[in-house]
Amino acid sequence: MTWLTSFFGWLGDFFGDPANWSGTGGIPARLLEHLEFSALALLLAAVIAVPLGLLIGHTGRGEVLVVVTANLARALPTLGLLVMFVLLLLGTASIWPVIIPLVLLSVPPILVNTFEGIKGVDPELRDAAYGMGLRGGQVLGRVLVPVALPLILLGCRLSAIQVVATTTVAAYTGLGGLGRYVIDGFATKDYASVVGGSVLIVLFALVVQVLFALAQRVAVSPGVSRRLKVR
Amino acid sequence: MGDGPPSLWEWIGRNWDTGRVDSISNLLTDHLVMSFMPILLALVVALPLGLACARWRWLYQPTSGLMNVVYALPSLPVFMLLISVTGLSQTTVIIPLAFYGTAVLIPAVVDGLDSVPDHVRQSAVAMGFTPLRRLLAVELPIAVPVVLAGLRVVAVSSISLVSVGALIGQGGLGGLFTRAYQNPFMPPVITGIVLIVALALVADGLLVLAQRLLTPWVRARKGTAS
Amino acid sequence: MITFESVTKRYADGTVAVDHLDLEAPTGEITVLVGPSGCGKTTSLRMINRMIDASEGRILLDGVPVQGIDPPTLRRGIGYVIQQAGLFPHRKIVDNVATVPYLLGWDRKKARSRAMELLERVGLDPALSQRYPFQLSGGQQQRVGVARALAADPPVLLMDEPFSAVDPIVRTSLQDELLRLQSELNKTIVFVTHDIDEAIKLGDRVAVLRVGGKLAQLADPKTLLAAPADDFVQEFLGHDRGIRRLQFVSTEGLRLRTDLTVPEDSTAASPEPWLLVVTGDGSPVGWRTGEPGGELEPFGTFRHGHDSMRTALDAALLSPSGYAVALDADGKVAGVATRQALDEALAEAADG
Amino acid sequence: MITFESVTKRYADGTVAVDHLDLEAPTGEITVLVGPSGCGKTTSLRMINRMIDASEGRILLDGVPVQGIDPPTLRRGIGYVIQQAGLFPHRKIVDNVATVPYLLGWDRKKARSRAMELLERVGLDPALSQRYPFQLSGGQQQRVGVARALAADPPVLLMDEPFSAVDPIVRTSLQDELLRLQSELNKTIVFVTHDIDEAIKLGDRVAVLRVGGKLAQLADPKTLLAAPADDFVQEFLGHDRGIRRLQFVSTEGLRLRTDLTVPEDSTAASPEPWLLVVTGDGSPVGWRTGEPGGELEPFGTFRHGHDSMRTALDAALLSPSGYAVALDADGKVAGVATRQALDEALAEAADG
Amino acid sequence: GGGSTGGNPLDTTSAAPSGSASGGGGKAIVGSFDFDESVLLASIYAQALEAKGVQVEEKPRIGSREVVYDQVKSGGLTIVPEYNGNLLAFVDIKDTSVTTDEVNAALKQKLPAELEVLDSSPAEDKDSLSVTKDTQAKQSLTTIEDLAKVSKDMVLGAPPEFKKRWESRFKEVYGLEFKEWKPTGPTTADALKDGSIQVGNVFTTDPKMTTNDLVPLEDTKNIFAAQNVTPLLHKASADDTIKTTLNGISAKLTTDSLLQMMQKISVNKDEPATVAKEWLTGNGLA
Ligand SMILES: Nc1ncnc2c1ncn2[C@@H]1O[C@H](COP(=O)(O)OP(=O)(O)OP(=O)(O)O)[C@@H](O)[C@H]1O
Ligand SMILES: Nc1ncnc2c1ncn2[C@@H]1O[C@H](COP(=O)(O)OP(=O)(O)OP(=O)(O)O)[C@@H](O)[C@H]1O
Ligand SMILES: [Mg+2]
Ligand SMILES: [Mg+2]
Repeated sequence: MTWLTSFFGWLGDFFGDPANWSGTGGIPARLLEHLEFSALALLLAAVIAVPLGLLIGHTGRGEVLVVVTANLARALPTLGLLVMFVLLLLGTASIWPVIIPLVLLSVPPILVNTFEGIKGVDPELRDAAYGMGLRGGQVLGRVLVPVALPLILLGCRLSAIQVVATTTVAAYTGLGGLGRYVIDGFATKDYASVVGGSVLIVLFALVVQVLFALAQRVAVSPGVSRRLKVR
Repeated sequence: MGDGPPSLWEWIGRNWDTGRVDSISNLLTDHLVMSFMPILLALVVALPLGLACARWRWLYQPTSGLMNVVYALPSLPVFMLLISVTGLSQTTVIIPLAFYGTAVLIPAVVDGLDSVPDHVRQSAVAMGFTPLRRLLAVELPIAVPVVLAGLRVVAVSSISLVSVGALIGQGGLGGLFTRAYQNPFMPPVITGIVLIVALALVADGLLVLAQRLLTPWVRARKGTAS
Repeated sequence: MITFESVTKRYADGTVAVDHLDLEAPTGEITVLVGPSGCGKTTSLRMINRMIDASEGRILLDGVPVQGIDPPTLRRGIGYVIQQAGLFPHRKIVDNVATVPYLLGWDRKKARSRAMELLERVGLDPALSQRYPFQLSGGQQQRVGVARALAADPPVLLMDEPFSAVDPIVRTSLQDELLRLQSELNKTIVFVTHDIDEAIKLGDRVAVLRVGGKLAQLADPKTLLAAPADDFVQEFLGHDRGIRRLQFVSTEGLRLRTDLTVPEDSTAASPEPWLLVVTGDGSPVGWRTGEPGGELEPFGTFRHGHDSMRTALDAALLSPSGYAVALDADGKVAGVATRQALDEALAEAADG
Repeated sequence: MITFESVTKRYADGTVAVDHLDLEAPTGEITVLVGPSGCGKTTSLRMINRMIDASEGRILLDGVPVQGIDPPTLRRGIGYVIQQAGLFPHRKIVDNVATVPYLLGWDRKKARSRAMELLERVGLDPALSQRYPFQLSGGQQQRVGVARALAADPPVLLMDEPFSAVDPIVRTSLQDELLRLQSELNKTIVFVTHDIDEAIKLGDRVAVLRVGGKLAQLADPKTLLAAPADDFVQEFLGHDRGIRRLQFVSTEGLRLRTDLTVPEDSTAASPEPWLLVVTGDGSPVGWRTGEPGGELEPFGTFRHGHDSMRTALDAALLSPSGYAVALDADGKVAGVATRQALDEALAEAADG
Repeated sequence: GGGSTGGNPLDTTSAAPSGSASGGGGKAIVGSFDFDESVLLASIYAQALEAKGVQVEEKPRIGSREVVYDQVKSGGLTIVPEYNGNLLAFVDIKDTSVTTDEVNAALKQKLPAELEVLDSSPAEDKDSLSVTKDTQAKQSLTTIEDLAKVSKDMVLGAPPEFKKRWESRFKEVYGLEFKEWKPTGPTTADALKDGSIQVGNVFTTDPKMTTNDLVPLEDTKNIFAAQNVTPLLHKASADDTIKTTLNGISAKLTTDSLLQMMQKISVNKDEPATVAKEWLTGNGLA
């Protein structure tokens, strides 16, 4: 297990270096950047995909679109898309060439899960809602969304996982965030930085997972998650 | 050689098969190897683990929890961390992808076995199947559609994820992306994306085909049932 | 009163689900739509609250065409109960029941207290109100479904096979509960089922539909059993039609003999072939022949005036005497219906 | 012969599913286990082929304790049919049926031809043999399930609610088919159901279990209806027990009057209150009173000697005359059973 | 970081060499790094050797130095076009040699026995700090030293890792402090042109130097080490034909000609092999 001791050695080097804890290249700043980019991309993706998914799931129109995007999305190589957008929008000198593909990649999981969630709601339930005199919007908002929420959140979680990972890769094209440690460390043969950065990103991803699990607990009605014990 | 950059087709024509390792055809081969190996490994690992989880239920909860964690790990950092163990080799890309694949396949195997209706399992027992024979002749064949559905996900994402390996010099067709980024030029990017997507779709198509051949009882469902 | 005036429903794919249906569901009565699968029962029902719009013809609610009413508004005034109850899984029972009151803008407290009142009315423990639907059994969920439909006190109730997903014993109790409720509330109920027994048990009027959405017969249950309009209806009614008819014949007029009972300790002989041995407080013990001694024979009972002739006949067939034991409301022997008395009553019933 | 000797099953969680059960299922007969949900029917059945092992007591198969037999070997010699048929979705019908023969190492051709033979025997079109299970209706699947259980010609057949998932009409035909098959094959059948009517229809002997896995009564169906052992059994038997008993009473001995029929064109008056109008070729048309003219009244029929007294009684109750029309095997009027004749027959039945 | 604990997998030979030592049989295997210029140089070597009748196999774009170096060392590769400064930094990160001679002297000393470098060519591909001609005129800048006065108001664009490598050195040696370090990578030259950065780290052979009107500021304090194109050999598998041929190439290769060739590759997207062939023919080497 010699690599294990070296591993902790690298970690010690990275986290023990005070230079890594301050300034624009410091861990707090990088962490914040990573969070910023990821959150921005995820938010944009959610703003696009959730309403679209709700609409498609509720009206049943445009299903084919969803299915096709879902299939294609998984096949699209992240790095290729990043490079393509950076080249296409060359010179704009902003974060958008990177944010756009991030958003593009994270739309499909949210879209598909939202759509599937809404579509998958028991038709009887939909029926009962209409039968009681709820209007279309009320049916969607008061019944379908709460019931489909676990899937919608799952979609967001999958997207978040993807965004965190892709933000890391995007450092290759100059984006900030924790990926910097990894990419720069690799380029400058500073493996301590690579290891430290990687561990940070992994932790970040896990925290995101946990946060979504918590969000799920808080947001989803116990009647839907069936969390309460059946007495 | 004319002036100005070559068109997409010209570029592809010149680089398709130069007989050197950086030719597109070579990258394609590398890409295939690096995406196929994880799929195979994932299958080999997930099948017994999935069977074990289905057999000993208490295993499933912790296993799937762990797999959830594995699935959430961003690929690049994992590649990087693995370099210290496996060096800058294809193995470094293959191992994490195999883990992702396993993370997807274990639940697929368990779900697949769960998809065997209890009454079918019971009647197999009642007819005098021994446990092993029941697994092989009844449960696994019935689990095939669900397992294959998982395998499709694994294949497609494996194929597209390999390209990230380009950042450590092992990305198969992903190499086209880094090359095009260093020397800004669209055709390699387009070629790379299209080939990867095409590869994914072909793999997907083959698996669908395999499913049809392996499970005629599922295919016929959509046909005339009268 | 709900009125179908030559209503036709043609679906987009050309299926004619309902074909020129004329029907009236009188106010305060239960009208049951019954028929084989696919005969258009659900379609007919859902045209009333405009979940489906009729292709031709008109449906009137107390003389007002429903076509002219904004669907959500219309629906809030019509209770709707469906098979799996269709409860909102994300809401507690009390909020499920209060759904329509909330929609109507009642204040929360009032809506909830109304909901609690209704839960009790449909026979549910108020403690269940804080649960979520998945924590209830199928039968309990179905009761909640009924309570929810009643929440805003709508005059009309539409019920689409509400009890078909629960087991036979629970179903029976739900049916009884519905009849009890209806006796208190007098709603105009349209009830869909494919179970003819349920239709006969619940319906004030039963409409038998045939596939293609045509009305085969509309009658009260007794008439239906007595005079099926055609072979289709007859076959649909199934076996034992004669015996089942007796269910609608009261035992009130059944002539009882009160001279055939003897106390347990009596050893007197009698010219009567059969005597009913009765305890001191009037409970039946068994039949003995005119000659005292020997084993007591089994007997069958019915509640005089309350049970139907079907029960009386069954009671008679349970004992070798062929006589049925009539009990009063307290379970004491009120008399004995002899074979002759039964025959007379049956003959009368067949005539009427 | 299958013998339960004081068999008890206690599950790991402490539930006692079967409690000191003593039972014999005689060779060549259908023994039905019936009882409410959870009373241990399935558990009892599965202990026979060792899908579940008994906690205490012994189960003997023709005197040999099953505990001593290797389960797969034991099971290959016992047919097993369950509710959802349990067909293998990935195998064609013919291969489904041939499963046990394959397991026993028969050669493929022989196994298949045996399968084809059985499919025909259970009333299925051989063309279906090349389909997959999902391409069959529920009733057809159930037949395949029976064929599969019979494939290796096992002397014993265990059936766990085999017909409870199909609709009532198909269920009836499956029951009839089973009775027909059994009359040819004479298997030792243990049949589980929670439907008392099915138990009474199919069982040579019926074992009623109560929750907790205790035997409440073991008797032939007629005895069961006539003399339920206790209140539990009586309640479980349900209503109409007296009427249902008549199902076991033949109409063979029923006295018929042949002097009450008149041709369609007859206008003769008669002192008889009711006369049956009959066509030239002997089909009944309706009742008229002794006085000619007026509407013909409806009538009910039964097949003399074939149908039970229950049917005859129902037929009588369908007409105002109170007389039942007896038909012969060709559907021609064989005579008329008057109320008196019926009363006599019923009294006799109650005595016997 | 100190990098004191454990071996650095990016810097040592901890990674198992994947090439087989197949150098025998007189076949020369020419490898290159995974960027165009290296591929071009390798192609020049390969084609020249072929013209001399040497049997050659090309393995372009093998990867980064860590991989390539190992392969040469193990004999999996015979030749790779190196840059002497970077090679030295790789072999010994602490060496501070700067000029071509210093670097080559240090290399000769520090390379392991299996390896040898041939003559360095005058052609250099060096890091630089460049500005547009406009900026140069306005701020009257010619050397990096001049930059120190104005750097606090300037944005520096460079590959992302540049900051990590140079920030403190710049401050130490030239007293440079920039307003911002912008990660620009291959788009640095364009960013200079469109003004989103004022100073850029552009390679001296980047064709955009000319197309975008850029000028490198003079590195008066020799902070950027010499980066002469220098063939690195696996000693045992290289014969005299190979050595003389490669030395012949190095003699003729200049920064200018490299710049022109790279121009064709970067702008026209010509294939490195074609460009190499043209140059060889033009110089009578093939
Ligand atoms: N949306 C639709 N489009 C086309 N045909 C339909 C649609 N809904 C119902 N049908 C058809 O209309 C006919 C009547 O359907 P309906 O649901 O009213 O029958 P039902 O009597 O309620 O049957 P069940 O007892 O099975 O519930 C059926 O033939 C059905 O297939
Ligand atoms: N594996 C088990 N572990 C614990 N208890 C069990 C198990 N299987 C069955 N039981 C319990 O044993 C009792 C008898 O079950 P069994 O399945 O034999 O009933 P059943 O008569 O077949 O009922 P049903 O009519 O619902 O099929 C029930 O109380 C049931 O809950
Ligand atoms: Mg319906
Ligand atoms: Mg059972």
